[in-house]
Amino acid sequence: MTESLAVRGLAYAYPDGTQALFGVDLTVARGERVALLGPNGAGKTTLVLHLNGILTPGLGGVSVGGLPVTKANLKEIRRRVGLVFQDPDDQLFMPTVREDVAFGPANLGLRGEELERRVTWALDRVGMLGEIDRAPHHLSFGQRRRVAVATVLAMEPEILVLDEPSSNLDPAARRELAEILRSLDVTVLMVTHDLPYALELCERSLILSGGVIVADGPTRELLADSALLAAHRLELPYGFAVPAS
Amino acid sequence: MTESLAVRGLAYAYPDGTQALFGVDLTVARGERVALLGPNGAGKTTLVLHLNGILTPGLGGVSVGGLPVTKANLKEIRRRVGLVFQDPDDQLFMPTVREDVAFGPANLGLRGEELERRVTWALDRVGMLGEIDRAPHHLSFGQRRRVAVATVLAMEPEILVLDEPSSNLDPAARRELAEILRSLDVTVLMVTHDLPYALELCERSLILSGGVIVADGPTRELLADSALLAAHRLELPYGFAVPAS
Amino acid sequence: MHVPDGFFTTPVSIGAGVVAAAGVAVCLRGARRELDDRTAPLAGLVAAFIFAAQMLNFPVGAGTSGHLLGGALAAILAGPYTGVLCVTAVLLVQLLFADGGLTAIGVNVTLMALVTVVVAWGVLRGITRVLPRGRAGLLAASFAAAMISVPASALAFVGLFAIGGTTALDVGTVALAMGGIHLLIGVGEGLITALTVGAVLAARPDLVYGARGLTAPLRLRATPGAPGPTPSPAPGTATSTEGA
Amino acid sequence: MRRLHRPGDTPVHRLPPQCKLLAVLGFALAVVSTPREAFWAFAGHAVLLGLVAAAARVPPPFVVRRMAVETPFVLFAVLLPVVGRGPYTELWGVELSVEGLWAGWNILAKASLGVAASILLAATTEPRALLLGARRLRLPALLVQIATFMLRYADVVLGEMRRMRIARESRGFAARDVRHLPVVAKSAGALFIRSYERGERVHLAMLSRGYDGVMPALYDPPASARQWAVAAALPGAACAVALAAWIEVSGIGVPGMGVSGMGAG
Repeated sequence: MTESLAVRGLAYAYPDGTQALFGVDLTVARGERVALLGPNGAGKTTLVLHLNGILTPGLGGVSVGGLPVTKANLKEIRRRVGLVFQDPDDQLFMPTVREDVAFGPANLGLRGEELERRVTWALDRVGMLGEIDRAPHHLSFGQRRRVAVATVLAMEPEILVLDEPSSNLDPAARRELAEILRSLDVTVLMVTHDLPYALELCERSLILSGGVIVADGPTRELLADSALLAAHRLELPYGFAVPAS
Repeated sequence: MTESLAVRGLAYAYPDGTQALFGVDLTVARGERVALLGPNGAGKTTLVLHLNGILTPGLGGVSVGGLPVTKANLKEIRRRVGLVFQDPDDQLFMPTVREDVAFGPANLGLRGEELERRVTWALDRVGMLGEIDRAPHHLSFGQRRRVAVATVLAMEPEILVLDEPSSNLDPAARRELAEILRSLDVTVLMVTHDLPYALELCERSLILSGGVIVADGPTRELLADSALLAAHRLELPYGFAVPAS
Repeated sequence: MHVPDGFFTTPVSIGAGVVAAAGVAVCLRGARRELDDRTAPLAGLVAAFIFAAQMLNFPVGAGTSGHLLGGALAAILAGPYTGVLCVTAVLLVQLLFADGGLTAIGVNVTLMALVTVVVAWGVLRGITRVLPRGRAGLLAASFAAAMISVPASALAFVGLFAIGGTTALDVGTVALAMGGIHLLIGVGEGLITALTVGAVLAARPDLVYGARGLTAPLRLRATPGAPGPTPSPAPGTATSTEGA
Repeated sequence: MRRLHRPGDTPVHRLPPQCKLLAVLGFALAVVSTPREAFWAFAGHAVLLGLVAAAARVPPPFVVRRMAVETPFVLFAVLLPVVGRGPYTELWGVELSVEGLWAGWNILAKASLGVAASILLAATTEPRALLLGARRLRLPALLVQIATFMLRYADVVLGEMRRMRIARESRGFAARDVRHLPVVAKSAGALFIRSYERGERVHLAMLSRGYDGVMPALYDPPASARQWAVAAALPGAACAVALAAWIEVSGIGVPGMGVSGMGAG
């Protein structure tokens, strides 16, 4: 079993009747870093909220590390899927960095020394151990995003799912986060419209458009196919060239 | 008189004693598009809030189109300086797009047909005339940013000041906004850490670092000087190459 | 107007504490029903909003200005149970910043969370039952509810004063003076509350708790030639007939 | 938000929050129960607070400046002798109500001592720790959670409100009179929607990390008997003062007994 994530024929309509997903199929192997690309409104967020069972599929299903996402498995699924939200202020809701990082593992029942060990380990991985006792709102935006990554790392997830990890970061903070993500020994699914960032971090990319996966292949090849990109409202920014490998 | 904006020896300390600006000098000629670059915490936002008199300089001063920024001139200054905030939600608070765009000119005393004309003109310039009766809340992020630009265009400003205009936009929305900005016949000062966007839109750039302007020149030249960029925590993103002119 | 320590006698402070505890306990159960496990984050954010909104000062006249109590606003937007909890949370946090006495927390919760919300919600329900359904009716009711909640809170204060305050003042005179001033402040509270509710109603009507039950019932389009409208079929049936 | 907390490492700072909360509550109750006729007793209470402030290294001007919150009630207390009922007495040529004078003094003395005690509590304990202490004292968990979230997000929401105000002013708006209320209220409406939607997103983020309706209890150390004993010194001494004052006022006791009680602080 080497699949971290498997999505099969996933379809979903919101309670108001708007259908957002029309049969999504995708797999991510253990240890892979995959980018999920797509224009705004393609259904990226809807898909992400299925991965840890916040939304329940209309048709099809999701499994994480071989375990199907069902009501009965919810606790284990939410441990296995580490979701990093776009706005770190949504994710850092506790009064201190330490408590925020401890929140997830504490919900899994960890206490005392074991909990402390997890917290320091996760903060160390993102280079934020020095800020452990600070209040999240006193950190810079880039630091808050790194703490948000630590909050899910502390749950030792099977797969890390990041929603627009590069948004609002200045160039240096953007590179620092990329270095952190590369240094982690974990499966990553990165939802983004920042194509250069996808290329920098992920060998493989998927394009989600109109509620289905329309392309799946090496990032370098997808980004070279300007007709494909244009057909799905994606484009490389001005002045950007795919660097020679 | 062809200077849209002139800042002379501007220094400022926050009430808590932290000094943010240490003598900023800059001029922007009428019709120019200039990028103001700088890392987070360089004082960019503090500088911007001086341009329309929200903050009052400790030393030095600002003039817009030859008119000094003083308490007495505040109304006219705020008409002349159109500020587009980073988060469009800070700027859009009315129930409909129409009312939001009409808010500024109505504060200037415009009413009736003249007001209506301004509103439709401004929305037309940003390609959002079709959404005039919708609630801003229900628009996409990119659309909201365009409406935010329209809200200040409707005041017929002397200079448009944009704070991180490209943040959170997907590539297509980013390009569309660039096209809109290029099509406008107005002086632009763009505050950003998105160096490729600065190069795409602005002939000339300034670098603000540590509360002073440390570089002023053609964008292409500044971005080619990697030692200068590195010294001020700026860097070109991975895979970006300054295109041949 | 956070009551400090020593304003009321010990028995009154303790009595009000018991009332406040009982009221908050009822609201804790009620809010769980309203919001299930979303209670803590949602009520917390609404409380942060009320805290911010209390910084909105409005002119009362004669150079003085009042600020929002927010009880009516919280109740109409978030529901009465959640509303009480939000205002109580605000009072608790303000207590941590030395605003209001520790022994007077019961009095403050009773006056500013319970009385304002109960009165405002009662007035709102009463008026919306009489007035025609719809936006204008709800806004008028919001105005009245918020306006009356302020002097009601002031009169409850006078009541406590009469029970256990000092005998130095004639209770009737105090009631008249407090009620009068606070009726004026209440007009400001009513205006801000109604206008704010109106603004939320325009963008996200589903977020206005007080507007529940005011939305028009789903209409069904009868297919031409079909027999008269069938009495309330399930939504699924409705969409299928609409396709024709 | 107003910053009242003064970080420090004194015995007062180190006491667990639940001990300090109960100590201040006990002190305030003792003050409230002190008969108003015993002037010296209030001086005694004030001395007790002075000793705590000294132990916590909180400078007196810090406390005095922050006592402004009680201004409205000071005004009320000052007005009482003027508008109070008879019998009247004449003081500096002004006819003042005797009962009003007593009532005004009573409120002024007790409220000031209560506010000063609260300020000392807030100065030596972080708001977050106070909420943990309140939880330890069996305040309902849900209520404490709501207050904790409020504390976390107050700055975020205030920041949004401030930026919205700057954005309004940048477009030539200035709130001057009642006619501008609709604009302010529309901003408030937009702010409510933003707050509510953030609440929903925070809830999703909590669910994603295994939240099931119960907050995990973290870092919540119980207080030792010794710490409780240390904390009891303030309310204990204040109770002794109050008791002595009662004995004196009811005419059985010996004046000055309270002074020896004070020494315990």
